[in-house]
Amino acid sequence: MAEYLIKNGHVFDPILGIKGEVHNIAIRDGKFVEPSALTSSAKTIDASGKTVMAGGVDIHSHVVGPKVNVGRLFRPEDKLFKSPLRQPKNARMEMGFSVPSTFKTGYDYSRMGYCFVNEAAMPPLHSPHVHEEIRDTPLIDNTAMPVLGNNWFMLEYLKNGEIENNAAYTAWLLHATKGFAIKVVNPGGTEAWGWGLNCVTINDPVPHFNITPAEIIKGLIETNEYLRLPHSIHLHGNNIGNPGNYTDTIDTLKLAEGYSPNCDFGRDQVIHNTHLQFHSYGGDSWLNFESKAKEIMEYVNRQKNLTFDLGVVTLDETTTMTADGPFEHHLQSLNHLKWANVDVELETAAGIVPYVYGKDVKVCNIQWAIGLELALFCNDPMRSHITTDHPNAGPFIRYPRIIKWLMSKASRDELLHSFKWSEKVIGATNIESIDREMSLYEIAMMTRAGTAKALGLSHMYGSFTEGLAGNVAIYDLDPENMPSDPEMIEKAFGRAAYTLKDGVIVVKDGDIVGDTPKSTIWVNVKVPENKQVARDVSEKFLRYYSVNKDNYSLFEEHLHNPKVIEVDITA
Amino acid sequence: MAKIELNMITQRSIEEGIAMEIGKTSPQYFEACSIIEMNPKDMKKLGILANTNVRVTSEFGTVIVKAVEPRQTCYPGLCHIRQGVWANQIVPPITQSTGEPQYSGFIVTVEPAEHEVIKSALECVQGAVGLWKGVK
Amino acid sequence: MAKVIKDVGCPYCGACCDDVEVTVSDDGKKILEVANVCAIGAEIFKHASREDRVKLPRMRQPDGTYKDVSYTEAIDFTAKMLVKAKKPLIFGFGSTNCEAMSSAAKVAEKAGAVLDNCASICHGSSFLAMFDNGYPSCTLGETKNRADVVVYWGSNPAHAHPRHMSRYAMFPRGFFTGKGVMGRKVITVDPRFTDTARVSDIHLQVKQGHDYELFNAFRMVVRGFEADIPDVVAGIKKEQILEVAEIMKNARFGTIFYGMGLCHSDGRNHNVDEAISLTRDLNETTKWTIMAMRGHYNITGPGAVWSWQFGFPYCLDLTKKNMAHMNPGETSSIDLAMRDEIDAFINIGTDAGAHFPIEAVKHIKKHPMVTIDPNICMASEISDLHIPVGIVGVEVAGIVYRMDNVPIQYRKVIDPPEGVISDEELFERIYQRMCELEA
Amino acid sequence: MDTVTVTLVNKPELIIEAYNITPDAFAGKSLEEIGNLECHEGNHKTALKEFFTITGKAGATAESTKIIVKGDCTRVKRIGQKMSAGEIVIEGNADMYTGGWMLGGKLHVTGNVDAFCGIQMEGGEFIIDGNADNHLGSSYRGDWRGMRGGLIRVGGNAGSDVGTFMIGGTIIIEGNAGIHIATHAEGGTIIVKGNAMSRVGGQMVKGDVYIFGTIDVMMPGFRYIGDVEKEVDGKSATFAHYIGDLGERHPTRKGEVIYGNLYQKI
Repeated sequence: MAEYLIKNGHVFDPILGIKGEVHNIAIRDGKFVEPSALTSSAKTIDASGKTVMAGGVDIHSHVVGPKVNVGRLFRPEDKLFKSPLRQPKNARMEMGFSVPSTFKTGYDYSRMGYCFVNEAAMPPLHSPHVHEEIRDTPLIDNTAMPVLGNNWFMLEYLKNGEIENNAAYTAWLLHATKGFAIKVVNPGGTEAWGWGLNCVTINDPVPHFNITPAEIIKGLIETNEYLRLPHSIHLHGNNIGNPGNYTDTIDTLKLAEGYSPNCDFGRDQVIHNTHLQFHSYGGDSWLNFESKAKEIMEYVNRQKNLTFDLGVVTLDETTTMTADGPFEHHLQSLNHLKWANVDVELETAAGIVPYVYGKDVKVCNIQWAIGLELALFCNDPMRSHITTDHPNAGPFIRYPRIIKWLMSKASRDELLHSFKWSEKVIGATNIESIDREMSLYEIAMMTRAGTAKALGLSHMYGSFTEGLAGNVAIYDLDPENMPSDPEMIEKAFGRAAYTLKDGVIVVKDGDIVGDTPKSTIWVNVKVPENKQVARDVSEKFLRYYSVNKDNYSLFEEHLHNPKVIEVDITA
Repeated sequence: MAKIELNMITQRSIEEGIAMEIGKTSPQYFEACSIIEMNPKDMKKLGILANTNVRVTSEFGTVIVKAVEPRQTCYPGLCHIRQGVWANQIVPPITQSTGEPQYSGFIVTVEPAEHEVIKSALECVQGAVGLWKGVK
Repeated sequence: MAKVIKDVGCPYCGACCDDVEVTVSDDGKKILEVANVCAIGAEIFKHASREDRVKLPRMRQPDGTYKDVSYTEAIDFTAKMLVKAKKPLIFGFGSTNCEAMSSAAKVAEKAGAVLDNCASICHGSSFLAMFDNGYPSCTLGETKNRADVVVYWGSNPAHAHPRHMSRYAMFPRGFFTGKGVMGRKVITVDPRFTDTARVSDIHLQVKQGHDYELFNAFRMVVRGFEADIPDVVAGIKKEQILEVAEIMKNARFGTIFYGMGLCHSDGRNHNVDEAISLTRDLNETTKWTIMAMRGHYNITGPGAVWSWQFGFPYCLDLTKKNMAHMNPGETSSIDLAMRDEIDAFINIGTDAGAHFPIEAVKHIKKHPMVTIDPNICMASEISDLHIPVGIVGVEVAGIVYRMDNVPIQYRKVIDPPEGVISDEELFERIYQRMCELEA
Repeated sequence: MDTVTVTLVNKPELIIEAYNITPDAFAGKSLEEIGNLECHEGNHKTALKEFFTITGKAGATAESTKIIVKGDCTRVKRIGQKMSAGEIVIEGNADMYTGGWMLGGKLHVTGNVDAFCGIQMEGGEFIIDGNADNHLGSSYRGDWRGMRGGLIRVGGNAGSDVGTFMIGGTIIIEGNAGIHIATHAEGGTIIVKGNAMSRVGGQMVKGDVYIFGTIDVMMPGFRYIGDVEKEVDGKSATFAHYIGDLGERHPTRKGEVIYGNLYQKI
């Protein structure tokens, strides 16, 4: 395996506290080492005048699995005249815009300097599908989070306050699906959707199950910390996307008060609130819709046990998809476009609706502003992560554009003042008055160091610390001579000068030039033997599932290049 | 000779499914699929009794099959040949630009053909492409 | 000692029963008994142990007879055919695993071929309708656990999906449906009084080809325009339409299972499209879902695999090699055949010889043709080359997708006949051979 | 206006995809450059000159370029695709996607065209003297934004799926049309001078359909509201006016519900 010395680059590593100083980075056997550990056969990459960061780590993106695939399948028009032509060195063609093919997903992330993506929602029943798609997504390592916030086992255990049983079940499920963390989507509300209903606040009882979303969230935090999982619960709360929902969001975040993380993986949070933009809305209708990013961040800044990602609206035509079934149904009643829905027995649901975030639509412009405001109001970029909730608020290929907006007030203002209803947008948001421009160091926090830490994966990714995976992104940006044109920032982050994955050059000058195996990371928790849970699992499969228990757990042959994180809570 | 126009559908049946898995050259497949199911009233119009061979002709082809009383009732005017080799001798390859042939809902004429022989599956298919060499 | 293998998936229909128990002989080579399986599924398992299986590829000779050849020769012939052709068509995939679909896609992309699956002549209409109107659906367990009303529209599970009614939709007792069939209303809409209609509570004998109008009438009633509908729509009396509409509106959870009756008749996709619209309408006030009764056990598979690889479920025109194009009606197998747009044909995991209209078969036969199938079928008997492969679900394991898109992991229960390889391996070797030829 | 004449002299074995036969692609190019424009026969990537002889002269811009297509183009797809200006005259038949995604200019086919012609057209004038096959002026699969503007006029008959998802523009068919006219339409006008079969205006939200002849089966979702006098394509006549599809959703404007209109000549 080739050894590399990346020389003279301006290195940004928030974990090591390197803020753009010139450093040399060395890779041997696919991992970072001290430059002195290189042999004479090491090749040199000249990074002088360039920005060098660890490979990007995406904390929340819908890239593989059943609902993503329905999004691909039912939108042929998302491909028509919109797919790039295959590049000469690509192994496979690249199709789609808002919901790209697996190959395009891998290539695009790699071109942006990313090496890891956490799949945001895996319906457990569909885990073999998720792992098949992971196999076909090149160049990026993956984890996938099984959705648990509406699972019948969980609802019953938590209703009875049986945290240990719920934990034993969760450990079984992580093992069965080769999953990574506990994903919660519209807790209780998605189960209610089984009857066409919803839980709008955290105190709405779940039909039949006699439990509230608040109790589910607290119970899952307790379960998560009992299991000492690398990541915290990953929460998409109730009442997403509706005017005035920010109070529900604050109510939800307050549930974390009094809890602290219990694990060996270095995270500080007990809730990661995903795509916070969709949860930071004021007003009581679309007519007086306004930003409450400031209010939300006033709360979040005070709490140390919360992290969040942005979910920035990028003003594109895209495809929304979420396990929040009732929300997607609501959305199709607003825009009347095609609507797919997949309720998954005993577990979850999903809805998919195309959505056009119009550049001249006031509400969409306000949404755009809210996403950026959350980042700009946040005191600690380690806890604030760049996402588009791909593809919900926009495709992930817009991350470089978001970075541009965050780093350049001029670029924000230019867009803001080009809106048809710019005065109204300014009136309903704070964006115009914010002068903050984020630094490359802060961008590194928001795209790799902070995300890796929040995921509990900082022992693998997000820094140049010795022993971590040799994932590197080199961007054509000179921190000492930053371009006056903000477009150059977007361009540099969109087409990395180099991407190295596990020490292999996979991107050069923005083009795919190489290939290397990718990994699937999952968490195996050893828990005390629990006969009751074993019995419950057998019985539910016998009576309620439509597949047999022994066909539900992923067969070993369908797990590809696994890397397991072992947690033992019996010790 | 009597001749009637009927609306034809060609669909799956469990007999066809079983026979297909036994083999398309099997007697079971022949039995299951070389038949037309039609309402007894239409048989009467045609002047035939059940289990008589008939010639079924569409705009795109013609086939000899045996007329039988339907296991699953067709209303008068509707008839059914189980999906497979014999049905496909007459199914219109017209897709309305969807890719799907008109497997259901096409006009056929049915006429008695008591003395004509029903071709085997192989003869139907190989015969159509010039490979049929007669019974081995 | 014979051994019993449990939790085996059945390689017949889209219901993908995964509770089959297969008893195999001591040496693991013969199937002795099969339990928990329908009459059709039983035949498939029985078939595998038959003595007259084809064990070597067979090449057509100038005199019209077949001669056994080696796999190497067969692979060479197929690879050369693909390299030479300007627009080869690879069609089928109803009866193989996703692994094979994936490796065939790699071959098709390299060859600049058209890649199509049996949906093209089956539930392709459903895809077209999904493109236009979406697909509010659910997994089968949802129907089992929640549904108090079930509609079989233009589908006939008694014949096509023999265990569908008992496992998922009509009879089973689920979490909220403890009374089983006693708590469910079952409505069948079909121009024939089918065996499914026979066991249903209500049968609407729709006039063949007029489902679209009947759906429209139901939508009228759901939206409160019952006064505007004619006295008879599509052969169904207004009173009966009102009665059934009332049942649908009052359902707590309903599922429409539709089949070829919609997909194969006039209007094709539009019939399904209007069914989806009705489902959407009903969701304004209660919960309804809709599901295509997919035919083969893994015909949902290629739609899934190729969607994640290319973004399209079927009818993929990969001839540009740098991007995929799809437009059924143009890039669909029957249309390509009838328009003489293709110059080579691979039939895999299906039987185009028996299931294409014979006119289309005649057009295809103007060019080289290869059939890949475990068994002798009509396609194999008119091809230039027949390559036998292992039977997926019996001799080859792999992932398949049930009609509700749920992946089911199929097991292997016995070994294939000696020397016989899998579809996946075959396509991998064709790919390798193409690389050699092009180098 | 300068004129280029392309004549099909070598028939393809399969079909040709000639997406570059447009005033936009020809404008400002020499005959040699035009001959080297890419086209496809299956996976065989080649140039127009392999099949066509090319004479005349292209204008400096699309507006000033006229193309005359000669020879039997029954198997030549995508002529005039995405054209924005100028003129094409096809002397004879043309295959699928003729005038597809057309933005402007004039396209005249003296013979017949196959399916998917004029799909998702946005502007310009597309005249077909003969017949058009299915999906005339329709939408591409899955796109809810069908034909938006421009005019399509067919001298003969049209197949099924005329104007699916249409949102603007006009389609006039002098002869008969197949099933499914204006399905899912949310605007635009379709005029059929001959007969229609069934499913006229199914799932229609907005727009106008005129049928001069018979309709085999009327959709249950249409309500007769009276007779009206209308001038259609230059001629006045009395029509029975129906609104619908009542089974479909409908927008409101100033408190009033907007329906699709179906006019049948009395």
